[in-house]
Amino acid sequence: MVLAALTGVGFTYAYAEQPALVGIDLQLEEGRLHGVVGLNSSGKTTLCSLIRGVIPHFHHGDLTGEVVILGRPLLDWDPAELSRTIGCVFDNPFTQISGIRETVFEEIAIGLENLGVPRDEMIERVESVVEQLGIEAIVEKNPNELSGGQRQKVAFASIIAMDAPVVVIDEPTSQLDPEASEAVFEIIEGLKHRGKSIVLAEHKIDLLAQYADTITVMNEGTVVMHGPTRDVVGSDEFGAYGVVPPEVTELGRRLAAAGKPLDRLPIKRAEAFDEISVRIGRSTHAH
Amino acid sequence: MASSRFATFMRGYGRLTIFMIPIGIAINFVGGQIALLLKLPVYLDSIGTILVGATCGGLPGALVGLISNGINSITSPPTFAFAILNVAFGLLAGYFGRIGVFRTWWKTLLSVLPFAFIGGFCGALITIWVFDGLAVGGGAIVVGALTAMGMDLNTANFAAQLPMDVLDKVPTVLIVYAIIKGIPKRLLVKLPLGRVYLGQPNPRAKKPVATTATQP
Amino acid sequence: MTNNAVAAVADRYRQPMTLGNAVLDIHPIAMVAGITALIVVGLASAGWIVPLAVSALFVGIAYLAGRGPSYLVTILKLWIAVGLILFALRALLVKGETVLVPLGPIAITREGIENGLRFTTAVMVICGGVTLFFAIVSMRRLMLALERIGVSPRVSYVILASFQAITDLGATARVVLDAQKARGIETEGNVFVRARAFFPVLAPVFLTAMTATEERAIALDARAFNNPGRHTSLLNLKPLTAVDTVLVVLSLVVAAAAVTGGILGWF
Amino acid sequence: MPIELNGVGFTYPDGSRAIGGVDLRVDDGERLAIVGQNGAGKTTTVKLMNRLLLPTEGEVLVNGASTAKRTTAQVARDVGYVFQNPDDQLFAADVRSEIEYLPKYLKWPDEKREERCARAIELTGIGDHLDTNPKDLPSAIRKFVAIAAILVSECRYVILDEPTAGLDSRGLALLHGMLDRLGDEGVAVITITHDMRFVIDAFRRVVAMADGAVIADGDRRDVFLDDDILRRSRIRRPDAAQLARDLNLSRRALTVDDVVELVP
Repeated sequence: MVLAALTGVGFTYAYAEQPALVGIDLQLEEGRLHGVVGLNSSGKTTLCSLIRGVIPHFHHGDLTGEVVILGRPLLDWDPAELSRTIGCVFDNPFTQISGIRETVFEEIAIGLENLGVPRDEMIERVESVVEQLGIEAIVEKNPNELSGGQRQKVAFASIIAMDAPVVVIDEPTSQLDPEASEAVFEIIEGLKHRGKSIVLAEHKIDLLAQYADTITVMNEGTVVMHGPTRDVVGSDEFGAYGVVPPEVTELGRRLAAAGKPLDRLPIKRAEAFDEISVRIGRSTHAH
Repeated sequence: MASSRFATFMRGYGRLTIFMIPIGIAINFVGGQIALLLKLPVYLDSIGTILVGATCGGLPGALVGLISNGINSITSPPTFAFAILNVAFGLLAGYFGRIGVFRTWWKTLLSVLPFAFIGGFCGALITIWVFDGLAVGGGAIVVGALTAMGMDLNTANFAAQLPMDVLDKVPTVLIVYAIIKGIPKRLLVKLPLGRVYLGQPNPRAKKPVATTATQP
Repeated sequence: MTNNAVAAVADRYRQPMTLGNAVLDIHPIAMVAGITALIVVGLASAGWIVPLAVSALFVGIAYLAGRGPSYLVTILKLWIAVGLILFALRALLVKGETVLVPLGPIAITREGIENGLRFTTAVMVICGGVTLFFAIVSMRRLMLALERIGVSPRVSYVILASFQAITDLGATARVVLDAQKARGIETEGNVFVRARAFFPVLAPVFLTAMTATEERAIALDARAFNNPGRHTSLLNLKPLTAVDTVLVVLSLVVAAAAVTGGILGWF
Repeated sequence: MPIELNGVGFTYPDGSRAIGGVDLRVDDGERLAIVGQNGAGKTTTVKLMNRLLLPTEGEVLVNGASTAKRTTAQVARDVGYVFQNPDDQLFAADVRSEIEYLPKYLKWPDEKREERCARAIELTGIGDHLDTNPKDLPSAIRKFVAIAAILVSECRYVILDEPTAGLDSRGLALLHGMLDRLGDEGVAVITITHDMRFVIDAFRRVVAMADGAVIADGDRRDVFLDDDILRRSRIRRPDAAQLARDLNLSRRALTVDDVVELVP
C-alpha cells in the first residue's frame, strides 16, 4: 500500500502571512525510509506534521488538495486512531519526556498504559524495546534527570514500544553529538528492517545518504526533487536548494572538476573508498 | 464517570489548556523563586494563576490557583484556608481576559484594584473568620503591632493587608501583560482566549470539518 | 547493566507494589481515612491535651513508617513558624480578666493563654496530619489509587506534571539567569539594579515553558494520551486489603465517637 | 589584551571535578575552536572565561584583571557568551527591542546605540525580521537574533556554543561571513562545537579536551593528525580526511581540496 499520497496539497497556518506548503504532489511507499531535506522553513516540518495528522487536527489553518494516508483520506481519520497508527518523534528531547513518571521503564510504558495493554504484555514489550535500543543501563534512572541524548533514546523507545506501523521523525539528532546521532540512525534502520515505514526530516545529509531509501528535497514550501537517494544526492541539481551534499560527494565533484572524475559519484563513505582505491590501483599499475 | 466529565470539560477548552495548567502552577512557584534569587522584596506567587486565566479562561485559571494552594499546603497547611483567593484571581483574570483588559497597559494597571481588593479585603476576612483575626505570615506582625497601638483587630487586618496586596499585584499584572505580548502567534492561536490578543478574527482559524464530525 | 538486571526490574513491576514497610504499604485511601479520623478526634476535644497527644501520635506513626527524623524536623519547623506565632499573638492580644504579666498597653492573661493553647494545638493537629500524609504517601501512589476509583488520568497528569514543572522551571531559571548575566545584565547590586533584571530572567523561562506545551501536547498525543478507551497501569497497586478495610471502618467509628463525645462534652 | 587561564581548576560544590590544570591563552582577534566529548570540560572552560563560574584553583585574567574582582555582567562587556539555546536569552516582544535592550539598559547615547545596533543586525542578517516576535521565527534565525543581542555590546571576545546546530547551508554561509567580519574588526571568537567540518572550514587553532584537561592545543592539522588525541577526545575526522588516511594517501590531508590534490 501507499503510505502517503499527496495531490496538489497546500497549507497555510492560521494567522500566517505566507503558505507553508504549496502545490505538493508526492507519493511515499510503505516499508521504506524516506528522507526529507531542505533549508530551514522550507516546509519539512509542516510536511511531517501533515503526514502525522497534527495538521489539521492540532495546528489549524487552510488545507487544500488531497492527502491520503494508508488509503484513507486524512480528514476521515479519527485523530486518536491516527496517533496510534503513526508514531512521531521530534527534535526536542526535553518536551518528549512526560514528566509524570519516576523511572525510564515506567516512562516507556506510558503509551501502552494509555492503549489499555494488559500489564504482563506491557512489561514484555518494554523489556524488548529496552534491549533493542541498548538502554539497559538507564531503565531505573529518573527520566527527568537524563542527558539530551539519553532522553532522545527514551523518546524513541516510548514510540517503538507502541509498535505503530509508521513513524514520522523530525530532526531527531539536531541536539545530539556525532556518536549519539549515529546511534539514533542505527535505531531507525533497525525499525525499517522490522517492516516499519519511516519519514525522516534531517539536516545531516551524510547520515541520510548512508541510510535513506528515498530523498525528498523541499524548497519554499514545495517539493523540488524526489526519488531514490542515489539519484537525488548524486544529481547536479541537488546543491541548488541549499542542501550541503555529503563530503564524499563533494569530493567526487571536485575530482571531476579537476579532470579526474571517478567512475561513479560516491554518496557514501564506503563507495568513495572503493572508487578511489580502484583509481589508485589503476594508476600504480600504469606506472 | 468523573473521568469522562473532566475530559469533556477540558475538550471544551481546546487541547492545549490541560498542558498550560501545570505550567501556570509552576510559574506561580518559580515567580517567587526568581524574586528570591534576585533578593527582591515581593512574593509574586499568582503570576501563573492570572496568566492562565487571562489566556485560557476563568476555570483553568481557578484550577491553577486551587492546585497551587493545595501544593503549598503540603508544607504549610494553613495556607489552604486562602485557596479561595487564588481561585477568585483565576476566575477574575478569565473575565478580564475575555473583555480585553490585558490588551492595554493602562487597563491592566487598573485591574490591580479589583485583584488587590480580593487579596487584601477578602484575605483579611478569611483571617478574621478562620483565624479570629490572628493568622500567620508577613502581615501578622504588622497586625499585632497595630492592635497593640490600640487599633481594633479587624481594622488592623484590613489596614495591613490591602497595601501589601497592592504592592504585590502591580508588578504581577504588569508581568502578565508583558508576557502575553511575548507569546508567539502560533501559540496564541491555540489558546482559548488567544483571539482576544490577536486582534481581528481570522477566517483561517476555523476547525477542520472532519474533527468535529468524528469527535464522540 | 545486564539483561538479567533488566529482567529483575521487570519482575518487580509484575509484583504488587510494596515499599517494605507495613505502614507505608497501607492503601492511600485507608490512610486518608485513618489520618482524617485522628484529626477529627483532635478537633472534637475542647481542651488542648488531646490534640497535643494526637500530634505526638502522628510523630510515632512517622517513626513506624521509617520517616521519623525528617517528619520531626518538618513538623518542628511548622510549630516554630506557625504554632508559636499563633500562640504568642493570642496570648498577648486576647483580652481577659486574669492578668498574669502586664506589658504596657497589652497584657498576658490566663484566658489568652488558654485560648492560644486550644487554637494553636487545633491548627497544629491539622498541620501534623496533612504533613504526615504527604510524608508517607507518595503523590504517585495517591493518584494511582484515585485513578482506580474513577478519577481521570488527565487529572493525575495535571497534578504530577505540576510538581515536575516546578522543578524544571526552577532549573531553567538558573540557566536563564546565567544567560542574561552573560549578556551584560547586572543581577547583583542595589534593589533597583536587581529589579531591572527581574523581567529578562523571568520572561524567557515562562515563554519557553508556554511554547513548549505545544510540543508536549503532540508528544503525549503520540503516546495515545487522548485514547478514549480504558487505560491500564504498569504499577500494580494492591487493592484494599482486609487490614485496610478494618482501618477504614475503625476510622469511621472513632471519628463518629469523637464527634459525639465532643458534643456531649466528654473531653 | 588577552584572556588567560593560569593553572585553572574547577570543582563543583558537590565535589565532582569538572576541569583541572588548564592553561590557555586567547589573544585579541584570535579564532579558536574547543572540541571534545560531552563532559570533557569544554563548557566549564568557557564559562570560566566570562565568570559564569569562578575558578576553584588558579586564576582567570581578562585584560590583565582577575575575573574574581568583577561581576559577570561587567566581564560580559569584554567577553560575550551566546548560549546554545537562543530561548534562554530572548524575551522581548519583537527582534528590534531584543537588540536594543542592552544599549538602552546601558543608557548609550542615541547615535552610538543606532550605530551598534545597525552593525549587529547587518552582521547577523536579521534585517528582515525586526518587527517579528523572536518566538515566531524558525530556530536558525532565533539563533542569529541571540548572537546579534550579544554582538551589540562592545565585547572584544565572543563565545559561541554550538553555533552550527540546526543551521542549513544559508545559515552556515551567514555564520562564516560573520566570523570573517568579526576577524577584520579584531574581535576574537571562541567556539565549542561537535561539528568538525565547521572547525576545519573556519578555525586554525584547535584545543582538544578530555576528562577535564587540555590534551592538545595547536594547529588543526597537528590535532587531527594525532590518532591518540582523537581517540581520547572521541573526535572523528571529517570523511575526506579519514579517506585520505584509510587509502594511505596522506596523514596530513584535512580538507576536500587536500584530497583532490592527492588522488591520481
